[in-house]
Amino acid sequence: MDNSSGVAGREPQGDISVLIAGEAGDGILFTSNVLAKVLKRHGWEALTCRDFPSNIRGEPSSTIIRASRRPLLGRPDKVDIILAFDCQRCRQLIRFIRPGGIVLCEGEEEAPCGQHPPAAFSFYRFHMRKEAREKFGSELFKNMIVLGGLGYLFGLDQTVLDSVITEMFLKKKGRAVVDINLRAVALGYQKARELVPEEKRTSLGRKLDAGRLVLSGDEAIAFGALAAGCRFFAAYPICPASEIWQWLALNFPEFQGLVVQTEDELAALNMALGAAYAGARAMTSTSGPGGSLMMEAFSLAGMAEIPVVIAHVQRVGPSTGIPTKTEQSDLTQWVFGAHGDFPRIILAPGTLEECFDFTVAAFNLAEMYQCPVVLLTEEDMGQNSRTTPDFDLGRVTVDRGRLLTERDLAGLAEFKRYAITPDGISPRSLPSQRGGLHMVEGNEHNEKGFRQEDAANRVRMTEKRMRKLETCRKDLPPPRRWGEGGAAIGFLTIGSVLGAVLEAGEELRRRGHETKTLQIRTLWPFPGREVSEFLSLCRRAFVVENNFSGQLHTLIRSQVCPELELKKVLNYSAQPFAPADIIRAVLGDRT
Amino acid sequence: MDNSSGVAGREPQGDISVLIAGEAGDGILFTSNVLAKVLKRHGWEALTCRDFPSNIRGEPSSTIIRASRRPLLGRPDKVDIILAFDCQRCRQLIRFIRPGGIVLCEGEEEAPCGQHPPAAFSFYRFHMRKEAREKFGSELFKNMIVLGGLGYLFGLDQTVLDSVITEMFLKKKGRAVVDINLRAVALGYQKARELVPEEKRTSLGRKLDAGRLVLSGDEAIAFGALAAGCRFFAAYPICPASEIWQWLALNFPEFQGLVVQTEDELAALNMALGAAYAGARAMTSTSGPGGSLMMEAFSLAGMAEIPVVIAHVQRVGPSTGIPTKTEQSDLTQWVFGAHGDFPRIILAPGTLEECFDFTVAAFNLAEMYQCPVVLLTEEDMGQNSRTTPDFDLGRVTVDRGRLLTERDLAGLAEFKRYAITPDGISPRSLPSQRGGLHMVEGNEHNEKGFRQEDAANRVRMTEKRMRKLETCRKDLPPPRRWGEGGAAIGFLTIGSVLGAVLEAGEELRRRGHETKTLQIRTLWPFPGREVSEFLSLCRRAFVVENNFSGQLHTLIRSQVCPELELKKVLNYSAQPFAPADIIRAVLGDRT
Amino acid sequence: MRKKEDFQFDKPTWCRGCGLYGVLEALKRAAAALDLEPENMVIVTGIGCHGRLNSHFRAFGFHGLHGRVLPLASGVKLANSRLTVAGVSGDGDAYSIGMGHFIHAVRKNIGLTLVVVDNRIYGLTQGQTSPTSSLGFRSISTPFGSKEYPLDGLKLALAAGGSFISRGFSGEVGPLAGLMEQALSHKGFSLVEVLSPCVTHNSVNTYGWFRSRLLKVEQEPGYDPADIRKAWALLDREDRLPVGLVFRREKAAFQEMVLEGRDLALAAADLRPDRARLEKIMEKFR
Amino acid sequence: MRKKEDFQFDKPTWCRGCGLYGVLEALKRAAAALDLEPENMVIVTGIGCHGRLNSHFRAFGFHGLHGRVLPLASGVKLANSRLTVAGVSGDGDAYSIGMGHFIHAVRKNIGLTLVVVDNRIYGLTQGQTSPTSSLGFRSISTPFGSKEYPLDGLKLALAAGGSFISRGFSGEVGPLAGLMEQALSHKGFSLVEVLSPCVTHNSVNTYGWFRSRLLKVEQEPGYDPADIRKAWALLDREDRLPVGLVFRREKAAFQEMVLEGRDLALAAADLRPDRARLEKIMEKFR
Ligand SMILES: Cc1ncc(C[n+]2csc(CCOP(=O)(O)OP(=O)(O)O)c2C)c(N)n1
Ligand SMILES: Cc1ncc(C[n+]2csc(CCOP(=O)(O)OP(=O)(O)O)c2C)c(N)n1
Ligand code: SF4
Ligand code: SF4
Ligand SMILES: [Mg+2]
Ligand SMILES: [Mg+2]
Repeated sequence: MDNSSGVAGREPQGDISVLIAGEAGDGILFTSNVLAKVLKRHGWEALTCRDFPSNIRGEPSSTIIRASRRPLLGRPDKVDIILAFDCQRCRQLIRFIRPGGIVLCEGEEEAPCGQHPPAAFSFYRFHMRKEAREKFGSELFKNMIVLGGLGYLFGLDQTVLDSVITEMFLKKKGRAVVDINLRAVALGYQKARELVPEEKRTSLGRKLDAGRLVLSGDEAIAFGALAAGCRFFAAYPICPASEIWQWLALNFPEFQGLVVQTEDELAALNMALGAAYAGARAMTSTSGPGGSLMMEAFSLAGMAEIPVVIAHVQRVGPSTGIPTKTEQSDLTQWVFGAHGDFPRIILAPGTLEECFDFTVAAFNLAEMYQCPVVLLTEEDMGQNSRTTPDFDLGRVTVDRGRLLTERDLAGLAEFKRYAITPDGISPRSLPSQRGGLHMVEGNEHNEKGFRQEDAANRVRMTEKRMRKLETCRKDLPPPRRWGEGGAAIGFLTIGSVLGAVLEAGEELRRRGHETKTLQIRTLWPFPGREVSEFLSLCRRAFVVENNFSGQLHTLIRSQVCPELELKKVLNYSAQPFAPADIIRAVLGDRT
Repeated sequence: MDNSSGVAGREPQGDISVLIAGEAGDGILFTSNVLAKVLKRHGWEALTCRDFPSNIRGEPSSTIIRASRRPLLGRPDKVDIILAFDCQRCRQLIRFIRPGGIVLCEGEEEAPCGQHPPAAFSFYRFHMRKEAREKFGSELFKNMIVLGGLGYLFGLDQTVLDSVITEMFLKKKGRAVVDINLRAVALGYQKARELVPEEKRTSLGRKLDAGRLVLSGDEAIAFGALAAGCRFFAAYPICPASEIWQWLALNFPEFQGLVVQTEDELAALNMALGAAYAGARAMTSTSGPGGSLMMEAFSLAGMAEIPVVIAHVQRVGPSTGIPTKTEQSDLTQWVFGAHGDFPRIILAPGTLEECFDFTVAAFNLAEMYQCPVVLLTEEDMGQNSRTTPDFDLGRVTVDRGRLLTERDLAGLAEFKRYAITPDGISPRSLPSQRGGLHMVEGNEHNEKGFRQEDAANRVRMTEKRMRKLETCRKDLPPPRRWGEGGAAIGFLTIGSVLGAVLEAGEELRRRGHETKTLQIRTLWPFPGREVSEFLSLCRRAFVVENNFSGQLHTLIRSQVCPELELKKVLNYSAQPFAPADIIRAVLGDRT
Repeated sequence: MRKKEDFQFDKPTWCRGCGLYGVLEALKRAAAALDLEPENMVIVTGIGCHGRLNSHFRAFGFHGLHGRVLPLASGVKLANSRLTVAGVSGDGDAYSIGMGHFIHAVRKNIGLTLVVVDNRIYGLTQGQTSPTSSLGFRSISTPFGSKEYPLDGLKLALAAGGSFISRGFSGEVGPLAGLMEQALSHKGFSLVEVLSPCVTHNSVNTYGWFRSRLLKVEQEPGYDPADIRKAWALLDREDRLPVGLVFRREKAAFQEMVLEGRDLALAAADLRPDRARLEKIMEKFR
Repeated sequence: MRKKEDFQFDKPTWCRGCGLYGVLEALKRAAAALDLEPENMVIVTGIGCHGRLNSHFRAFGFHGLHGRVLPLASGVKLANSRLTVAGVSGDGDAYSIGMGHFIHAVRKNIGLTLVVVDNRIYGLTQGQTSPTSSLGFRSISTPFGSKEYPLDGLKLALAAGGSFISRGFSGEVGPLAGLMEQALSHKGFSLVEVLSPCVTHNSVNTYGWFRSRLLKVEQEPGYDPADIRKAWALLDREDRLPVGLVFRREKAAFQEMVLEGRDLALAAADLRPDRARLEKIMEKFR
């Protein structure tokens, strides 16, 4: 490792994390995003893991920021540093400190927060708020002081920290604002150094940072949409999907794209359908209740064969649930929900690269198979920041499927929008195209698009539409295998749970248990063959997912009926998995 | 058989059916309902089977009316009589005539409709429209002439026909209208007699008609709701569920019940939730797209633990599909749809008695388990008329579950609306009750109903809610077994498909194949034990359902993972099953 | 110059005498008068008897969902603002289940024409009371008489900031076609409500009933469709049903504002990935 | 006589200075002034910062879905019309996603009070543009300025046939409480829109901004809240924001009409099956 910054301190363990704890409104999100970027610039892999209340002010709010040498991480079980804005929060969370860790808390109390054996951790009073008020005239600067303090504790290169902050403020706020912020950072660094002896801190050296990014899943999807040629986005605000919108709202104009805020989710999906029908690559995004509201138009997209992309970032349900926290409890809704049988494609990225790649794929699949495509992620993936290798922009292609040109149309004896074909895909024309006139129908219709209700036509058209589900299989992301092919223990998982599963797998290997993992990346049409194959090579199999009822488990069973007993490893605590949860389940399993 | 009317004619075969074919607007529905009632009064089992377009005028429309000695029928494969309003329709449908049958058609053409070997059937020109115009001054009377004609062809007792018509018109329209209608009936009878020789007609004798009803599933559900004490109904019009509303709109006022027409389905379910929360037994009904629109509030009902009943009468999907025809393609939506994991109970009646009984049960279950209960039927059950034994009104009970009185509340140290209990059921109070103040929350909440988002509370509350799904099992309608326990062939089916399956079973037995049937009556929580048990006693098993993708099949597999291969017998033609469809599938199955 | 026959397609199956025949005829005449190309027109319909209209109008057609004509049509218009986009909806479709979209499309002034065929009944579903049915109206949904006050779509459009608000009568196809012609040429949102008898399910609001209540605004002395207070006062009369162009104002249309400066329709965008520009965007995540 | 403290429950967690504190305070004062029993009040809230209100108001509370305050509250009222039922909603909740229900509840004149806390922003979701935000408004959802014309809920209520239409300001709790008191006593549908700053996400529509634009209707010479044309003209002014009781009329309320002659609340019905009457009903199917 290239420890170029050469700061003294405890040897980095290859893994270090800090928990910042305060209240909603404390600006913790900003701090953690800066830190993640700085860590990335140091060449480390970073993960943020937020635990925010669905409230604007005054309720407990915290984030873990983790730096590691390996990518694809889970939520850490214990942290090395806790930095708390008040004693109450500190006491609540102090159980997360690892033995020997460092706790900094601003509170006014005399005694350290939490009962602990004297040597369990080092406790310090760190007055970020007070210093901010006193030295800079506003509590707003507390986050800079925190960043400075963490800069010291992580042994970070101050120039990197400074440059990230400069980039963030210079354009929007000017030099003077940058300077005062940098002074606050410096103060924090100094104050922390005064408190914590050098040998107690960790020193994260710098490695080469090349070809890497740090961003959230929502941003990766938004960027993917832009790259895929999406130019129409209609949505209604909802956590935790709004970041897709926010990113597009900022970046679309330059690409002549349009973001429309609709009155509700019903309008959002219908508007996207209208735009897609008219020929734009169109998308909407939503979560929880918004997804339920989209079911009707989802069914229309299937019947009318409109290529539309829906990004659904799952949150804790049912109903309003916990809007700001993570869960995977809308899997079966998107696979089996909405009335009637119609073709749909459901993709579930588990890494940031997949968020980007699958979004590009989604737009192609939607047009190639003329059906709705859903990108299903979860809050943990959507809102937390992670490092990733660069997205491979060279892989971005645009395939508009059987969309005809006016010349194609002129060459046809008769244009039938819903022509029955061996692969189920019909030719498509767009409004304004000469020779392309047609009806689009949500009622059962004939090949020309006109309503027709007799049994023979009904059977033919249903089969035509559903045939696409078979035809498309070759173009869908197959499940991805991780780990040793010969391992006796198999995990099946989905989405951002992948990180925790892979990390658990490594720990289990250290403890003598080889594991392998099958990451389901296309939920529908279900990759039954690959899953059966994988299961046939497992001796024990665990389905690991973030919900109560085992929705992935249900889905797998409905499609492959394995001989093996499929065990559930569930987490419905509104928190992402920590690897320890999975390790415990495997070691505790007595079969 | 008591052939008391003593009319001459062909010996009744124990089964006879007529197909009336015309256009939308021809009044075929009225005719078939009268005929069904008359057949019932003759002591026969009757079934109507409509095939209406989703249009007001001018498109093909037809109904089969079947009379039989046995109950629980399927759509007949062939009919004994066709009565057509025009040659075009006659030609289209003539393939349904059984060899030796009778075809009456009004058309003006010279030649008989349809090509057929001379002796295949007897063809006559029957001028109901012309006669109506000429003799009664209006085509409206054509249906009375048709009824008279069928009266002759079925060898019906004219006094019964006359009295049914009299009952229908006397109160609303007066004596004079009755008389002219009866004269039209008499004319039809006479005209048919002039055309068709007595020996060609069938003579349905009269049997005892006691303790029997004739009605549709929608009416049975509406009556069940009334009996169960439902006094609040909010809905938005939609085929084929509107008949529930129409019946309630007529019958509620006398019972101080209220029907509210809402602006859409979102409002309908939310309003029913409000009324249920306030203490009324409340219900909504819908179909197809309306169900999709209700998903959001369905999830709220689960989270907030509101007892509400939703009657969903399935129609052909996806999207607007074919609104007037039958399908069972919303099964998985109600079981797995809506965002988040929450407890729900889904009942699927297969007979009219079950429509009534399960509706009563639904209101009790909703209050006992404080969750949404769905009554899932399909157009075939909802709109077609069938005969049934009387509903057992003595079985109607009202159980309001853990609803507290003010006295109960006064006795409590502290009232917790969402108290965590071993069975998951919490005490409930109503607005206006002293001591019952509480918050109802769609966000995750604590026992008092206040929003709370920490992991420990989340886990406890989720488990509490979901526990109800286990607790309720003992009160749910178990699957019902039909046929020989030892039979090698097992059918699994649902809803009104039951009739066709049982009838197919009888025919198969005649051909030497014993069968048995498991009718799934509670879709969720799924009766896994009973299904496994049944399957373990089958050598071959067929899941028979009215949809493309095999939704019941999917559900069964997801819950029981049988060793036996479950075969699909599907019908997605927008028509109910004819027993022949099932027989063909079984005989064609080569395993 | 196109003829109205250029827009005819197949024979409708509405009940004989239904007001919808008049609506279809008027729309064809208006399209012909404006010499529109069928290929540049999109007609979006809702679910109801009115929803059959675009099966018989030769243009691009989209028969969508009940109540969602406006968001669907807005998506079409925004993706390709060169198209002439009209929605055909019903009193149930636009004013009951679609009310939220109605107010917001009017407010945003999205450049669509919405024809609301108001027969004061749910025709297709066999005749239930609608939000425009009068208090006391009896139907299969309200057999003992409706207890709801009817609404006035024009008033609501006025209150929502509408820029083109008109009403016609399907019994007078000429004037109706004239309104539609103006509406289709309007840049912002244009409402053409059509009083249109349902001869099968509504025996109250017949041709005669409507005719006897019509108040032709162009015959009102001094009526000025630019005067919003006059328009309000006119609509507030309870005795009569104003028909004609009730209100009109100039107001930037949504698509003009949001698509300003774009030279291509969104739908015509070049989708080939521009690697260099994307690389630049990716820099933001470093 | 109850005191406002009788309706207080726990401490709210809104941002310091948020207008919602004023709304809560006014509602408590109004309830106390009317001497309502907490047990006979139901407060239904939508999703948004406003949705936290009933966690802090001692009465029955139902925190439902985003945009569905009115159907939920209507169900409560109709099931037990003896209850005083109030909805507390937001500009997004009532006027965006809930617009359809808003128009229809006003039209039907269902006996509820709806308090719309209008902060011209989506507060809870971190500050997106709302349907009342002005043209050009910048927020995370419209970083380059909104291209939508804002709507006026009072105008819409007037057009929908509203019978009690008022507006208050959360910076003036006394008058607001007065309006709420009248609204809660009104038999039909009553609207109390509250101009209410969001101090965290909306830096445009501050207390000062609102205050400088208020126009107090009771101080307008000759203003008559029974005159609908005056009300319309007042609301049509673009320079000022009228506050006070803008319009009121007597009009039978929905619950009065549909529940006429019933002596028991639906919720209090005797549910024991009356076998004899049911047998009689069953005869219809013979
Ligand atoms: C979501 C949804 N709810 C209900 C229906 C059933 N439905 C079909 S048409 C219609 C109303 C038709 O009334 P209107 O819009 O006035 O059209 P009209 O038939 O009178 O032209 C309804 C309720 C539906 N198709 N979709
Ligand atoms: C169906 C649905 N869509 C979106 C959301 C997300 N959401 C929560 S609050 C809110 C808007 C809040 O704005 P407003 O109603 O003005 O309330 P405020 O927070 O300003 O009081 C939204 C869009 C949701 N909860 N449900
Ligand atoms: S039912 Fe009414 S609206 Fe529908 S086609 Fe017939 S007359 Fe027209
Ligand atoms: S975000 Fe705005 S509306 Fe919400 S509590 Fe804070 S100030 Fe009030
Ligand atoms: Mg209508
Ligand atoms: Mg707001």
